Amino acid sequence: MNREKSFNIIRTLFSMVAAILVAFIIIVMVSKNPFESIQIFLLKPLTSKRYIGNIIEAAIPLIFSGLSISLLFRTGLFNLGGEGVFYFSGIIGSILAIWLKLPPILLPLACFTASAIAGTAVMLVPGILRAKYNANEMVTSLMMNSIVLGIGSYILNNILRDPSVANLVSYKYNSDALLPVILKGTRVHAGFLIALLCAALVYVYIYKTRSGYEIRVTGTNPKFAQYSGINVTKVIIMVHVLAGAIAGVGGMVECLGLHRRFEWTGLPGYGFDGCMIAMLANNNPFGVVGASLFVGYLRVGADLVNRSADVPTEMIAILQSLIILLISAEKLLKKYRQRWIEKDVKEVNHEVAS
Amino acid sequence: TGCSSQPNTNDTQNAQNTESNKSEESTNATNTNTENDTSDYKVALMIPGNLGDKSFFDAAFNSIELLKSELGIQVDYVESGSDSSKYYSAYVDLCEKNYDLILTVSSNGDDALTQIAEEYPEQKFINLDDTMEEIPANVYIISPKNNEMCYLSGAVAALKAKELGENTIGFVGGMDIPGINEFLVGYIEGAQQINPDIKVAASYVGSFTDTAKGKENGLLLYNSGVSVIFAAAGQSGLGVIDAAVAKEKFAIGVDSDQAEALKEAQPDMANVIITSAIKNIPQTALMIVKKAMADDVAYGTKGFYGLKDGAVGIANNEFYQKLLSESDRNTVSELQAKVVNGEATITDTAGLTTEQVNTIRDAVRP
Amino acid sequence: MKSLLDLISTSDFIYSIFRVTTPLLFASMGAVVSDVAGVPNISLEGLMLIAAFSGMFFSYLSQSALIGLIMALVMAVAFSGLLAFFTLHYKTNIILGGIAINSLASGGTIFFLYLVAHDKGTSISLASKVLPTINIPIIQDLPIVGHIISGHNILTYLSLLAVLFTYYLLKKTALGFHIRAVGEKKEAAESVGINVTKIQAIAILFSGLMCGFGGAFMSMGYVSWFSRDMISGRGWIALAAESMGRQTVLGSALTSFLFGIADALSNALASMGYSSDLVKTIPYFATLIGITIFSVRIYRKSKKIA
Amino acid sequence: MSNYILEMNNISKIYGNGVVANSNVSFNLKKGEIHSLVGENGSGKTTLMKILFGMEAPSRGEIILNGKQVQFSDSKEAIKNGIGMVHQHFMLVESFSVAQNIVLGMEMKKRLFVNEEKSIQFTEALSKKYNLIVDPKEITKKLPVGVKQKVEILKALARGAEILILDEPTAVLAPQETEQLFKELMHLKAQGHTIVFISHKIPEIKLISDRITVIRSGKTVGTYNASDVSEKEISNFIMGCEMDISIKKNAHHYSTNKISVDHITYKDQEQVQLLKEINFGVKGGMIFGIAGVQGNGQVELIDMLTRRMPIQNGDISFNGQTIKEDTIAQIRKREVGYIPEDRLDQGVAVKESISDNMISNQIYSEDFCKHGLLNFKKISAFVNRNISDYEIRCMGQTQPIGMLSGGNMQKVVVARECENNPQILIAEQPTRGVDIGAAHIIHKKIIELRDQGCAVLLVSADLNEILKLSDVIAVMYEGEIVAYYDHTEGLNEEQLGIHMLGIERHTPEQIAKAVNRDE
Ligand SMILES: Nc1ncnc2c1ncn2[C@@H]1O[C@H](COP(=O)(O)OP(=O)(O)OP(=O)(O)O)[C@@H](O)[C@H]1O
Ligand SMILES: Nc1ncnc2c1ncn2[C@@H]1O[C@H](COP(=O)(O)OP(=O)(O)OP(=O)(O)O)[C@@H](O)[C@H]1O
Ligand SMILES: [Mg+2]
Ligand SMILES: [Mg+2]
Repeated sequence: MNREKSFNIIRTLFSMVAAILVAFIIIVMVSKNPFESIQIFLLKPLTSKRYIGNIIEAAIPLIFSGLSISLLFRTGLFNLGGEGVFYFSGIIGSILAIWLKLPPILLPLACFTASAIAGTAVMLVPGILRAKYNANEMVTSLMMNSIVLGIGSYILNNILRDPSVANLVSYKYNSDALLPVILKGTRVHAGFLIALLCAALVYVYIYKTRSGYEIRVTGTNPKFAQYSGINVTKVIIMVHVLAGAIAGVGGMVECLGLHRRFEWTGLPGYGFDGCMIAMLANNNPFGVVGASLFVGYLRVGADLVNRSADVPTEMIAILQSLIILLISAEKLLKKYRQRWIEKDVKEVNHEVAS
Repeated sequence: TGCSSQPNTNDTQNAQNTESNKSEESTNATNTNTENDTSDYKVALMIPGNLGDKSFFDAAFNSIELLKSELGIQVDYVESGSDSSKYYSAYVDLCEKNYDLILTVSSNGDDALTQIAEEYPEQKFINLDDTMEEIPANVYIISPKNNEMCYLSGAVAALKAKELGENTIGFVGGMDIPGINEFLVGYIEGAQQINPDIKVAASYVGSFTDTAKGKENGLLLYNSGVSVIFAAAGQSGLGVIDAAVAKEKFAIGVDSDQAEALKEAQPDMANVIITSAIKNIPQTALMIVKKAMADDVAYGTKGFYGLKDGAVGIANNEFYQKLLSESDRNTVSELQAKVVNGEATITDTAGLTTEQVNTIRDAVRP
Repeated sequence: MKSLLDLISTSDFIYSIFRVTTPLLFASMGAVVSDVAGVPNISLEGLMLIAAFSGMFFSYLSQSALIGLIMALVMAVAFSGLLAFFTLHYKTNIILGGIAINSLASGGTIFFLYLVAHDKGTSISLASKVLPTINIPIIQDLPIVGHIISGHNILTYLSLLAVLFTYYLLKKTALGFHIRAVGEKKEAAESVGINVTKIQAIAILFSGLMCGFGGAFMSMGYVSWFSRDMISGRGWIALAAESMGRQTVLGSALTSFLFGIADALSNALASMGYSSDLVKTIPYFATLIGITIFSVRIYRKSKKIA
Repeated sequence: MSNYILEMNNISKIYGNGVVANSNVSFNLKKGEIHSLVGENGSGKTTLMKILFGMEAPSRGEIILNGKQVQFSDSKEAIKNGIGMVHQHFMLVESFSVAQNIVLGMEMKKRLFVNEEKSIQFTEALSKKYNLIVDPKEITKKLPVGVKQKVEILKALARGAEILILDEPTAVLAPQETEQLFKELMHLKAQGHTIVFISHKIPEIKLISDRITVIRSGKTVGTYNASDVSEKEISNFIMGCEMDISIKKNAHHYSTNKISVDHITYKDQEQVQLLKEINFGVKGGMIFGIAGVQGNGQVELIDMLTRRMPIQNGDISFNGQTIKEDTIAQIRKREVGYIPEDRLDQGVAVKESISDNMISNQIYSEDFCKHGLLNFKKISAFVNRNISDYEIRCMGQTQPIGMLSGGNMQKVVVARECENNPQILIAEQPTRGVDIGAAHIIHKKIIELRDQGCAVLLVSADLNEILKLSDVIAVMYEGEIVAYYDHTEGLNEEQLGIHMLGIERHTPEQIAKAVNRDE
């Protein structure tokens, strides 16, 4: 493992610790009995099976969006469309989950397929525009978010909406579609396994396959990729397809895992979370899992403080934005990094000398 | 408010927990003969949403103080935000703390409630405002007859319009959803009692939080010549009231007595609110908790509570007095009497289909 | 549909367009300047939210609309400064930085709203101040025109001035030249001793200032309180307007107005019982198509040479 | 005390990534002289000047300007102190007009606004004064390089530059433009300006400069009066002559024609003719050298050969098959190796490992990648072999290549392009910025390939590299082949130089020989 890598890890740890410290500061400022609150925030999430379950529940969607975004980031694409994909694929999948008649295993699979396709379709718009015409994917994907939200809520209002319920939700899902709980006494559902599977697959894909290689190379230097005979256009489209499919499945998993009907009335925010996760993980698939669990832990902690003490949940937003700022801060702690790299260069020369 | 009262409730909570852990069965015992000592009767309120909606979450929150003062019992609450995936965990937390009764409000948490009710069959739940269909055996549902209070609001609006020599009244809903259209239907029918061929201009903000858009909707209706608007749109409704101020027109509030709530901070807004269609959630809560303590709640069923039970009504306050003429107010109370002793015929809005709503709505569209 | 026509042909409707467009104008001007300087600021939404909250809160504390406005500007600029610090000094990616500021704003404002008003919805319980509306002496008496042009909130007029200001800033002033130079070729600016970091910081702070005005308008003009997420995507629309306007001041201003009209239209339609879900997407669709056409044209051009 | 207006003493510079660009370099200027700074690529010339111009901070050393010690934290201060720099790569805002570029950062104001008329008048006056004629209103994008060069110089002079640094100004100029530039420099010198002139072209250095300072891999070799040293001596100082880098090259065995270029012409957007009627062919076992001043069409030619650029007119074929319709990938399939001019730009992916960088052209080959899965056994064996063969200094094949020095980076590139036994090798500046040892290894490799029957097209600005390696040599000038030698015996740099500067042309018949058809 080289300095560059270990440096990134240190910067990540630094950011995590900083986030927790800031949490302390906030709690101390607003809480009537800070110490109890801090205790709740830090320890309570780990005290019971159920809370640990909550952490995992919270992590599941983050893993999916994290994986999706990390693929895009790796290719040097700033596509923020995960947001819309989660929502829209949820809608499309829900249509099947409500009306399709299939045996237990097959029905969820069908839903996932549908949502994956929907996700891909949504992602492909910025994807193709970028790959073929070099249109700024950041803007186009943001546009797509709002567009699919509009279309989605139109579908929800006019097709899926359950009139017997006072607020805007879809009909109940066919119970065969729901994902089974895999940990007694919690709500950790099969989606977690799917998430882990995805992470593993993405890992193999990125580091062991040709097209993964193409993605990595294109990400670090597209000119070099082109020069080497890699079809960059194809790679970019490919990445968008994968990212769309993963985020799409993620959206559906969240719906079928934790809800009994489609309940999002706006963009769920997982897309932007994904950016944070991808950065925490430095785009490493297994890192994504870890990062998601960490953020899940923070959130459950914040929820508990909010529920059983007097600190509003929204504290979490402050922590998260801090994490993003710190981790993506290239130049943070750069002095130490400098020293290291210089040291390396010297080492090399020594080895040569001897 | 909740914030300041929290810490000590926390302390007592923990005390309670440790104690009750010491003697499980003793607490079960006390459940049977609660009347004699109410002090250790513990109620929790689970709020599946955010406080500050100036609507029924706040209304529900207000019942806490009432219960404490009237019954001298301990009431804790949990605000679990708008992310419905968190409700279940919130419920489990409460169930683990073995309260005698868990209150909740609104249909947001229905699915979580159904699930938890099955998992904790011993635990009793009451939803203070819901329309749930399949009701678990240990859950009691109160569904206020919203259309009755809106019926009166409609009458009020129509009377005001008549006084101004107009033939159209307005309605701004948060979203085009059953929960809101229920209000609309009652509103229309009430108005028709005063003026059979009244027109009702209905508009939906498309969001319960975009107050600016709410104001735009209000302004558009007022500009189109409407003088009274019934704002059933949560936060966005505030926008409508603001529009009324800007255009020197009138509005009717919803859920809680908004004129009362606004009169200190925003007097000029309070001054345009003729009345508000209120759900008297605190009263309902008091009524039902009393029953619960006396063990005569028919769990597993749903009870409809209307004007008769004082569960719903319209705000009768200084502004109402000021903004609506003596005679008109009398007409309203007569109408109210009719409703109470069941002479008035009001469409039952429970499970009204989208088509039915559309026909009713289009019939009166200007 | 006829009723729609006479609804939108009223002077009230046209009047409302200005009101709806005001925050978009401010924000899109901020977007233009930061983008031209090569540091696209996507945290407009968040900065406006922060400004809206601060404006409400401080005008409530001081009971002075002016102080409220000033503090709204100060806070928005301060947070854009935070963004500038991280992106320029610590080299945080500007897009990620923008995302961070947005999430900070959406959560943070509610957090503090709760602390000051014990309320996570609106600040209605705090009697905050609003900025005055202005009646233009002679014009206000003109039959229709007066009704359309006069009697707007002071910030609405200011937003129009902001467009002119930004235009001259970029086109005619030294600073403008430096901003453009930095955005187009850093090294060139550096080589003549222009401090790139400083210029880009100025650009980001300027976008913060604009968002300050936009946000203040939302809570101190449009309505008289703060409510959670009250910007409701206006920041993103402004961003759309800017890229649709192709980073030009006038282009962005024009598109902002088009989007303002679209929004006013969607309100009008809603008030006639049409679902606004789809209408709401008009600006975004327009932008998407605009960008597509534009990039395809560029692409074709570059092909031709070959 | 000293008669120097500027002294840079014992300057050292260590870059963030550990590159020692300068170590104890000393450099000084006399008023009104033209002082050349020479050294091979990467030897630290630009770095030294960037330090003088305040763009890089020296790690050690002192700068004394007019007797006072100075320290420039940024170029603004350097400019204030009468130092101006024309950079190796243009630093112009393309969308601005000439005038706007020239006054950038020192705009004259009319109240709040910039006074455009003033800047135009100012520019006109300036260009008259130094007879560097430019049109102030013209948009910079549209200007030919020669004029851009002028604008750059005016930019510096406009800021009152007494000391004017020109970093490789002639690299992009056609000979006439160079002559023109030299006239202008003399004129400046006459007006009392002091000029630092950086270039790789020894003849012109000898021609223009009063004194010459040579640096080699970051250290000063010495400073000489131009009149006291011959061109040969200068190049020896630059190369470090003692070292024997002669390679034995056995007689060539040409096989069949593998590259043939027919009637290639090319016009760019502004309809400037960059390539005229290029015809030549390369046989297996032949090293075909293309000499020429940078910017005489070599880049465009290579871009067409490697399909980075479409073929407008004419045709190119490899092994008798046209490549007109090929994609880069298809070119790669034709067993073509390509060593690019600029490694950092397209030669490597700096963040990825050495191993990843060494296989990029073979991932589509069966033995490195079966059914889309990379075969790591084979790959690492291949990579390790190359690391030892090419003496690549690194901490193992997983080290990110960005950490290597340029020379070692270049070795990775060369290994990649040479080790999947190509039929055709296109080598563009293969040893730029590479130390002599590394260059030696690379040269040996190229010759080895040639002996195995590979057709090598060698494009280099470095004449003795051309002379040393090539079997045949063509000289390009203004997008044309102006000379062709089918042997290199008795050929020397001067002779080639004459063609490169367009002074002497071969007859069409002679040039036609370049086609090398199979008879
Ligand atoms: N910003 C930088 N960071 C790290 N290393 C650098 C940087 N700039 C230059 N170098 C390295 O420092 C050394 C000196 O570079 P410099 O540009 O001064 O060489 P040069 O003499 O100008 O070469 P050339 O003749 O090609 O212009 C080279 O090895 C180069 O790779
Ligand atoms: N312009 C530049 N910007 C950043 N890094 C650079 C630049 N030029 C070179 N480097 C880095 O400087 C390091 C050394 O490159 P350089 O060309 O100086 O090698 P070198 O000192 O010439 O060694 P060698 O004698 O082996 O060529 C490499 O890591 C290279 O990536
Ligand atoms: Mg150089
Ligand atoms: Mg070198």
